[in-house]
Amino acid sequence: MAILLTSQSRVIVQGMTGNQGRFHTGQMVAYGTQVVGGVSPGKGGRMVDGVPVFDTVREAVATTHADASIVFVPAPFAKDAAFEAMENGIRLLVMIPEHIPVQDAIAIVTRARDLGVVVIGPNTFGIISPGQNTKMGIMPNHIYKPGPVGVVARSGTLSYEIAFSLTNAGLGQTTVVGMGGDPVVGQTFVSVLEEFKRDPDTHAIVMVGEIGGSAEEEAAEHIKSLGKPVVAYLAGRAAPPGKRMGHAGAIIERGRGTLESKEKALTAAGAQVVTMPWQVAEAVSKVLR
Amino acid sequence: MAILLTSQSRVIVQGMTGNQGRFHTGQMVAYGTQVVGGVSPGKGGRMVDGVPVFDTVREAVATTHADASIVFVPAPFAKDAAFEAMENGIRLLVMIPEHIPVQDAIAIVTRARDLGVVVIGPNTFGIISPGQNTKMGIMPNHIYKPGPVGVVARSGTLSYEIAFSLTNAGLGQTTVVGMGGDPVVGQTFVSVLEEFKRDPDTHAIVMVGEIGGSAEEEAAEHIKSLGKPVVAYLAGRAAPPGKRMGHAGAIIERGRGTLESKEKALTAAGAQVVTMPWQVAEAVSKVLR
Amino acid sequence: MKQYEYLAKQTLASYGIPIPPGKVVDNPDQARKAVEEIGPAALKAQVLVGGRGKAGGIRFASTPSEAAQLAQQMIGMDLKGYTVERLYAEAKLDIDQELYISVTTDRNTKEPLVMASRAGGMEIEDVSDDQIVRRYVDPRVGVEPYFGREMASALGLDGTIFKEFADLVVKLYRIYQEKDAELVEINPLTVVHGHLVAADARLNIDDSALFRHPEIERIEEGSDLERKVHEIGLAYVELDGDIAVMANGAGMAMATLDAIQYFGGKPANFLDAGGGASVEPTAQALGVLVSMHPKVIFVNIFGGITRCDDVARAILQVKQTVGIPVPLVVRLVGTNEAEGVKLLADAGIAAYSEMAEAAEQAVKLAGEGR
Amino acid sequence: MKQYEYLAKQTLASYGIPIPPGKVVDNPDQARKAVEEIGPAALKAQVLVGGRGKAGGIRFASTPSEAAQLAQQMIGMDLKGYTVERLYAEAKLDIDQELYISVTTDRNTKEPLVMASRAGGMEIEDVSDDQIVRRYVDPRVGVEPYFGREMASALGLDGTIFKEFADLVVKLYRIYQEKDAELVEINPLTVVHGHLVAADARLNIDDSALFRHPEIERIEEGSDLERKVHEIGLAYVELDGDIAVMANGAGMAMATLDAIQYFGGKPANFLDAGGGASVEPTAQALGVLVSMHPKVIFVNIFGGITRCDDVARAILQVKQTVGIPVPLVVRLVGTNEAEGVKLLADAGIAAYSEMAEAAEQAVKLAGEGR
Repeated sequence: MAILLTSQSRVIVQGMTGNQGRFHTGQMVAYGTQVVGGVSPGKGGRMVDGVPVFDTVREAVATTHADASIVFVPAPFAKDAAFEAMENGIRLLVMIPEHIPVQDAIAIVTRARDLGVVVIGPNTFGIISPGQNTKMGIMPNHIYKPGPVGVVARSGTLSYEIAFSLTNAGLGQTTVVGMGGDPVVGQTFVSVLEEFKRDPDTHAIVMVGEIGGSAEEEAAEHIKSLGKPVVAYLAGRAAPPGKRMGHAGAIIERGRGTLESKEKALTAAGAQVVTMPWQVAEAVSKVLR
Repeated sequence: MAILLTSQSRVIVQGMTGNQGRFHTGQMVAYGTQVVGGVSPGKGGRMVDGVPVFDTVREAVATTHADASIVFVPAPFAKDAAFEAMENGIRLLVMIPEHIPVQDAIAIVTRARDLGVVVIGPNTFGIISPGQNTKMGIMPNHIYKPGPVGVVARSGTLSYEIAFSLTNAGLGQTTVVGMGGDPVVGQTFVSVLEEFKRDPDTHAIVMVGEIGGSAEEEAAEHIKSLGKPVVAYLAGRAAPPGKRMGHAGAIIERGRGTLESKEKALTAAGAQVVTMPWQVAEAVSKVLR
Repeated sequence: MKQYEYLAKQTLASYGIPIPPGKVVDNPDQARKAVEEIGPAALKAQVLVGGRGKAGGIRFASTPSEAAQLAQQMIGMDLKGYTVERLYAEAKLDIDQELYISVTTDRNTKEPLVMASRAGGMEIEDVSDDQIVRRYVDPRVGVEPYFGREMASALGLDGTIFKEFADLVVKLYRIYQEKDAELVEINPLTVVHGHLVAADARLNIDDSALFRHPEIERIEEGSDLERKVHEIGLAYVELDGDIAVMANGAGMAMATLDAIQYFGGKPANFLDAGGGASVEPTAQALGVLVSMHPKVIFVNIFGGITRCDDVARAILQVKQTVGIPVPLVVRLVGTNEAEGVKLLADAGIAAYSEMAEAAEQAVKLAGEGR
Repeated sequence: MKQYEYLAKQTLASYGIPIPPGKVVDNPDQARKAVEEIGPAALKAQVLVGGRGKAGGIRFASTPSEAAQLAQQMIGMDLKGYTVERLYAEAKLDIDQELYISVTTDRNTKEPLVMASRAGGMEIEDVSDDQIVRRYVDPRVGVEPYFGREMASALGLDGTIFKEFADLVVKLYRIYQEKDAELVEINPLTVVHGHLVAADARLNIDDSALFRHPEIERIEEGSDLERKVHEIGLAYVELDGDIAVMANGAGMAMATLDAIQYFGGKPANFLDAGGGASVEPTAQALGVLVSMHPKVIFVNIFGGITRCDDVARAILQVKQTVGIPVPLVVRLVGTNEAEGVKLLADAGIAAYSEMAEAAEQAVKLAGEGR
């Protein structure tokens, strides 16, 4: 099995006729994703890679019964696209664009909570469920393989690094989720861990965290009752204090958000925290034995 | 029994130290209403008629465990007062002020739907449950008495006229609800009829409607399955077409909203529609026999 | 509160909605100059009624002198009971297509409603349902651009007009919301040389929200008498009968008209003296009724917040100052009823307690007075 | 993007929040005139760092000549690594009380957070939790006046200050929302002669939202080098080591620094070349690294959207144009890895596939170069 995204998911691509949208539609189709339609206002009626294009999500959903959407439109239009998807019945929404204003992200995430929509991102590489041959995102296809490990990460390339090292070590993945690198995103470590907890095929979980925020500290509370082993790598050990977080973060965090704080909380909760990304695979091998 | 407002309801008065608020607090207390507190920013700590005054609803609710509020503040501040009440746990909200902007009323009513708050008004005389010795409103105390008739009205004085005629005919009331005279109000005939349907002590229902809108037509749909007799009086038989509704109403109503349309719908649904207000009591006597 | 077309259009323009070039004129010379400047133009009477065109309120001027001539005829003319005080001279449009769009509040769903149609140019009440696209706005969400695209798509628009229409929906909703509009309507919304132009516009502002819109021009509507009563703060509508009516509460006032008609009489007006009016405004309202020279004055009060003794005092005050030269029928029950009835009785005025009897008596007296 | 204090205060003032009289000055003569006009004043260095006061960035001038003298000293001085270019001369306040208030976004709850305290005047990080009132804003509701009253009440304010504070909360939230602020903070929020005055202000704008704020002045922060890389559109922070680093993705860049430190090296910078940068910006970024004269350059790429051949081409371009006069360690895997590795091999550059090995080698070479 997998979490959130399965082979049953019927996916549309908002902004499919742009460069990025077109390229990644091809990549997703190649991976096996059920891409049932695309949306590009004013370009309805065309076909891209055998996929029909619609002017609106409304028409796309009416015709294709899509329940998931991946958004590639430029950041200033992303809020509009997200609301269009959510108000028309999309229940899994992957927001690729970076540089979406925080106020827009707050509006999207708040509405998603009210409607029960799962938002991945913004500023994410997406989500991939290797055992289900499906992905919604911009991650390279070849670095994943099916297996028992659930991966949840805050940042993209670092998660590729780690997923690929898992794959090379023979440790496949149920689902890899990129929460997104923006200050306000749809998921938390907690929400994704809860999903992995319910998935019978996920036997170990890898958390790829980093300094700043207190998402890792909050996750620690849940790890205690998870019933599945967790391996965590935290980036930012060498980052100079204050350079990244700034004052706005600091007045909220008040001492949390440091690598030490996160490592302490996770270790106390029973997670195994490794120091370097290349140590993840071995640690996972051990906890799976 | 009664609907919405019972002797258990713990009531606060927002705007209690104003002229209107102070006068009607006295009237409510005299009628038996459990007025547990008042709210007037900057006047917390005082007592009015033996009732403690608080600066905020938050403090009032924390101290008194109030679950209902009646709002007397001037219209420009009514939205603020309504949100203050709703966000702090008030679940029955009576909005007395008239001239509240429609956009504010939409915001109040929308939020109330989300939070499960029952809003009576705006621009209402309120709600009274004679058998429970409690009222939230500005209606005269002496014209009601306990009995088997539920009354729901759009306008105030006309409902007094009819309630008093019922009382004089020996027909008491479970609850009398004033929905309010504004374009956008919290209740509909449908929502109030549903409440009366569930109340075992309400044996007949009086609807006091008027021309404009299509609330009466929509109520007709529900009357069919109500299982209780309905007597309706509709005001506006002599009103010249167009004078009251105006264009904004007409483009939505498109032929509905006229007295003929309402009378036809209600009669077809099995309600008895009387022509003059003084015919209501006799008609109710008949359906109760 | 309705806005004149030219003011409505200024608002549209301030939100970036294209309007035709135009000028407000209030005399023939200005009309001449306007046409010199903008070319052949429609001269449109600025009155607050629909259906101006059919009533002769819109005329076309090809030349400046024709404009002056037409303006001479139009300014001061009566249009459906309104005197034309100024015209809006607007460049003649080369119209390819006429659409319709409006935003208003649906009191049943308690939500904003956007209506659009490809059948523009006529009153939307006369357009059949299947030609109208209606979309409700979730107030939690408002109108994002996709909403406009969905409407454009539902209307079957495409190309430039698709985009312009989608954009216009967003702007129109902003006007509805930011200006507290009861109604904002563009009809017709025209296609001119491949682009949308608002050829006519209606903008009605929510009276209750005017306090937060100092920027919006105040427009007084109605007859002199209506304006006078509105200034007191009361709801008033002129009718064509001979029994002047005052009641407290809108529903009560309507029921009073109904009762008069029920007994065969004709009401002269609708006057809602409000839920809690005190002596002075009640007396002023009654003074207005006296000034109408009706056959009978019928005061129908069920005292709730309104106190019967206050009403009695208002009646006595008018009687003693301006006098009440026609038969007066008073029905007075409710709060402080005994005091009110006694005050009137001391002045020789009998008060009824039953509305039916009082209404019947008022009609009877009006019949005698005819 | 941070705003200078005087710009932040202009924004506060435009929302009706009281600020002290003040003038921006950038030379001693202007400072003299400012004090002539507004009287005894604080001269405050306009730099984008906290804790100016302790660092000598705020001085008091009682007379115009003293102001000129102080300005002479202050303008051009170094304050925590920033050169002072202008001062804000602000009327000296007769302060009775110092409060604190801010609005920011809590990334954990994904909601706006309003924080207030009666312990104003020091950094809020140093105020104990029990002295801070925190209230989250439901984005569905926003901040209505009652929210401000509840905070004022929780702070134990009363009288005029209660009302002014409640009102200020509403205004501050409007700034947060309408200006897309990451942070808007008044510290201290002072009580002067019984009224609230914003004595200092911070306003940080969300960079991602700048596109919709043409009205907000653009402030460039950081060293020349940092500004240069930011202009290319990449994230860059200067550090104090000797191994220049480029990686793709923020997490990857952080992990790369961690790896260098792990093997005993010291990174010279943080440079996120982005998730999908093409040849040109990558080459520009690499050019910046060369210009830093590090001991070693370490390029760590896991190709996802970023194509390894593009990275190789960028490296070759820099090598051929400006030249790379220091040891270069490249780790290159992922999309189009084979092509990229071959391009580099053809130019005599070996590429690693393991991050650990590459990082170790970079540290080793830096050690040799020391």
